[in-house]
Amino acid sequence: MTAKTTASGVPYDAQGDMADKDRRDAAMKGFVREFGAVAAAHLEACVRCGMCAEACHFYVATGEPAYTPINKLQPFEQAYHRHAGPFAPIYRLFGVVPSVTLEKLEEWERLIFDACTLCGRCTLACPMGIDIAELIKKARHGMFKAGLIPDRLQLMDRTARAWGSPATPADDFADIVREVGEEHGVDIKVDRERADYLVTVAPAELTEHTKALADAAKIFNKAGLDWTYHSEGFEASNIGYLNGDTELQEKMTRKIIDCAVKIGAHTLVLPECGHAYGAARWEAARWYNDKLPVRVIHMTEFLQEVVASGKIKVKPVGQTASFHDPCQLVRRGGVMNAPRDVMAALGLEMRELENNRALTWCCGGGGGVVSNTRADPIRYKAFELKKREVEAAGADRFVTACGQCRITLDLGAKHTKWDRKIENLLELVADNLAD
Amino acid sequence: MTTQALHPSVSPQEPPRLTGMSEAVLAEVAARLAEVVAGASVPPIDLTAMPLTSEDRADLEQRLGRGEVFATVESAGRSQIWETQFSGVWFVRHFGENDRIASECIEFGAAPEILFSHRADMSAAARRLAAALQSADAREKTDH
Amino acid sequence: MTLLEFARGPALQVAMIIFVLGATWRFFGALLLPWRLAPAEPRKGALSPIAAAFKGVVVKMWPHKPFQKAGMFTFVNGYILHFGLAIVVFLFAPHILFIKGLTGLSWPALPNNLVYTVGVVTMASLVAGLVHRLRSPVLRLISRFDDYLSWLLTLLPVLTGLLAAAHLGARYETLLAVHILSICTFLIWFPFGKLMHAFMFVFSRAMTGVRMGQRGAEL
Amino acid sequence: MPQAPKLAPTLGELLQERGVSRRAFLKYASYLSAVMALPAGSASALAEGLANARRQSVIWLSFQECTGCTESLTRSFSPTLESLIFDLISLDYHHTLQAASGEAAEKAREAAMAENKGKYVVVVDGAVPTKDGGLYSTIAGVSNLDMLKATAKDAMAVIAVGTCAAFGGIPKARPNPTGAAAIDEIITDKPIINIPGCPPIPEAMAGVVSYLVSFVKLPELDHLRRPKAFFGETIHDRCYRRPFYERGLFAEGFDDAGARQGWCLYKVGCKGPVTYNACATLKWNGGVSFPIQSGHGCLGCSEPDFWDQGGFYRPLSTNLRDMGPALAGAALAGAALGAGAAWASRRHQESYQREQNPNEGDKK
Repeated sequence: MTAKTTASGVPYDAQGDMADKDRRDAAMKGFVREFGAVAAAHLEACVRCGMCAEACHFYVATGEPAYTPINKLQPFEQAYHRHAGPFAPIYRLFGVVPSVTLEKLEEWERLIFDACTLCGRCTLACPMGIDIAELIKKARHGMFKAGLIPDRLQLMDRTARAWGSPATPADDFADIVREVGEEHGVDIKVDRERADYLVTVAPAELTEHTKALADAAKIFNKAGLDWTYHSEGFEASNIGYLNGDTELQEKMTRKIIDCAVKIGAHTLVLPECGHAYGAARWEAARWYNDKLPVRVIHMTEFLQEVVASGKIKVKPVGQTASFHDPCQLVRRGGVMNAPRDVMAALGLEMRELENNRALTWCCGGGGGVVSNTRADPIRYKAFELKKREVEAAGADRFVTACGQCRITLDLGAKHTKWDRKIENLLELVADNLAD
Repeated sequence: MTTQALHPSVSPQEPPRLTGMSEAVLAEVAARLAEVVAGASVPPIDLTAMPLTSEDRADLEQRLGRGEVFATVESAGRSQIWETQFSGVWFVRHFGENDRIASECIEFGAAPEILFSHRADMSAAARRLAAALQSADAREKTDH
Repeated sequence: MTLLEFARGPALQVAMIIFVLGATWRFFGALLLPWRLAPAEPRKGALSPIAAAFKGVVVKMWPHKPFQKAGMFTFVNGYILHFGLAIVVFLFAPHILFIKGLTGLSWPALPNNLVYTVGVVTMASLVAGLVHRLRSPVLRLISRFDDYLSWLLTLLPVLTGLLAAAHLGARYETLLAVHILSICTFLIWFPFGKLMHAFMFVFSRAMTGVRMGQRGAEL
Repeated sequence: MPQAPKLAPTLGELLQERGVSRRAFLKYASYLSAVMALPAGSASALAEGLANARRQSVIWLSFQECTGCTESLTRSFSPTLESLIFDLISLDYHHTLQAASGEAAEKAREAAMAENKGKYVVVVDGAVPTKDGGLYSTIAGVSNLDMLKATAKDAMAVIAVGTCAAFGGIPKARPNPTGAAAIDEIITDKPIINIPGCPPIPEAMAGVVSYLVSFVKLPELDHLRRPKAFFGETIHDRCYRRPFYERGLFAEGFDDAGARQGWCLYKVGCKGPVTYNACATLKWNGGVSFPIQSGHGCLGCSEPDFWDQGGFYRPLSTNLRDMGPALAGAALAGAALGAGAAWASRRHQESYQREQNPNEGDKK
């Protein structure tokens, strides 16, 4: 796995030892599978107005025209017109639209993976309603099939395939959880054969922020609910969803949902993770051909539920706070009021960031970008946008509801020697439970 | 006989009748008259084919007014010529059959060309007059 | 056959056939691809798909606040251009008669002088759009042959229409013929380039509307 | 200038004898220079030219026609100004107007041709049938085609009067059974002036002949060989109803309120915008009126193929052909092609799917 560069000097990674032609063909086949009516309607509607550029944190932070969202789709679009669009046979026959070259795919790897967090702000800006973020996610499917993704992401992919989690083997899960319970003095339920709630976790909670496991347990216990963690379905983060590895995405999705069904849970609670929500709440039904057999909610939604229903009581914190809206949860997920309701219950006075709710700036690390060290320089530039807004809001506390956002913001703060603590809503609630 | 005959009204509601054309023609008249005063000889302004409404024509005629000379020429139909209230600016109007205006123009100078007798006509007239006198003489002689 | 007869006759006929054929071809070719709609359980209280589709179409008519500053020119100029074109194309008496001859439908026209003025404004907006495109590094990067050709083929009918109205440059029937021929090229190109957004934008917006509406997210 | 050796008197001398003064020339000249929009001040030059010219020999040939052109010409020639035209020319041959008939008439034509070889003017009204050797119209056993060729051979110029002679006119209208052709399709080696119109404006005919006689050259012509003086502007350009057009006020029918108020006739098929003629300024019947003034749109009769322009009452902006069925067919074909393309695309996707996941059958 040595870093390669294209003829024009753009770094890229390539996995596997496919011949050039096979690699290109694999990408094309991967692309072609994605061209349904929705993608087609989007690709047919672009008028090249450039409005999406101004929505993208990477473009705005760097001024680099290549980061214009629609530009990141170029090979995907070209493949559509050559291989799947209405005039594809004619375009092929007369060579109107040339084949996508491998060189081009290699060059675009950086734009499709490093320079896009799938945050979907561009979708909101597009006057034609083109869901660019969704199309880039589809483009990643083809790139993955061709073995053209950043090595760092590929590494996580392999880990997740082997362990069922990019953080830890499933065999170790129960032990980790029990240890955390002992450490924090919380009764953690794990591997129960039956429970109403199956609670899942995110990788960061198994490594850096293990306290979150205890925090969730504390709240579930306090609310007197019938719940459990489970070794057969614990990992809610879905690296397949980010990498364009649909096979892995399905596997990861089925693991948690099938587990929930197996233990007779009525609700699957996702951890504080953004893309887990996109994968399990909005895309999982793809593999069940119907509505899911279980209710899927995000930890934030759960917190809102138990606070609103009075199952738990919280102490007022009595400070000001800003909230960073995680893209996949808020902009792409539709969970807009839940975090604010919970913060209101905590007595926090909201100091909204200038761009908030659906219009929030991405933390800069979503879509796998935070794990992709190659993207560090632009990620830090994008972080500045968020930092500026947080400083302008001037609140006492800075809260978010996604582990990935938190890690990205922490890294950014460390990099810029910014003295701000980034907190998670779950932790805030758990620390302020009233007796 | 009015100019109305050239532009009979089709309807009680035609578009604005005064189009500003008369104003433009008057400006042109002033410019050409100034040239004449400076000693140049200037061509006439032909009104026949101009898109003037009957109101435009009346306005133009009224504003040019009548001067000291008015003449009628009877040659291949009638013609009316008058000097406007502006000396050196002449209004020349030729009639065709049924007293229809055949052509109409504004001429500049001491007098319009049509008022002058042509040399060919004068020599013909001289011949005619001489011949007439001769035959009168002859009659007188035979009478004696 | 005079140029005008050619323009009004075979040229227009061929152009309209290509336009209808190409546009329906592209329309069905795109929309008959597999519909993979996520069957996820909609958020409680989410809009119905139809309402969400409609909302998608409407909401996208004006930019969200954070995009207004950078996108104001694009939006305002876009509106001037599109309204201008709509007025010139659909509210000019001779055009209405053309449409009436084709479809039997008719509606009141605007005074021609007003339409000429709108035509000039539309031209100005097109020129401004091109200047903007050429000056912006982003737009230069993402623009393709299609963008410039579509621009030109949109400009030409407006320009030749104005010239015909003003009788400038040639005899009226030549100008009229050139105007009709420029419309022919516009119609012929329409299905193959980005002009097709005139039909596709509704579906693009509606589909994002449905996807986001189901999630209770903003559009 | 064809100065005949001492023989014939000049027009000036000729008319002098009849007591017509030079003022009459001047008046006629100023009238002509007005209608022909000659450069300002050319009236006296024109008058001098006319006075010093000899009578022009004119041979008038009538072919596939309705005699409307001759009617138009003669109707305007009541005494006074325009009557001068007959003094300017020696009409040596004209079916309708000459006294002689039969062999005597043909003799007169031949005599005029011999006497004025290279100097006479041929005026033609009517189109010439060319199909089947031109047998569809003959005069004294000679086909029009042959007579035209023979007569034009030694002519100074040919004037095609009326739309039939100028452009083929109604005889040439689809399906043109006689193979009718315009004069300039047959005579290609002589100066030709077209004075189209169905019929042409009398002043246009008289003006062109006078111009030819006095200046002995062709007036300025447009690309269809029409004198620009009469055909330089459209009816629409000079129409007194033009302001209604600009204001968007149109008669929708011939008996509606708009029609009664004299609104623009564009919507009821007026071809004024593409018709070059002087009707709107010179008008008809001694300046009484012209079609638009009488409430009917212009038919475009002075334009080529005016009969085949899709209907007198169809607005100018409508397309020439009924495109409904063609467009419906195109829509169906487009839908079918689109569906075919989508189907091919779907098959592609399915085969890739199978290739990728050979064990999975039924996933979308």
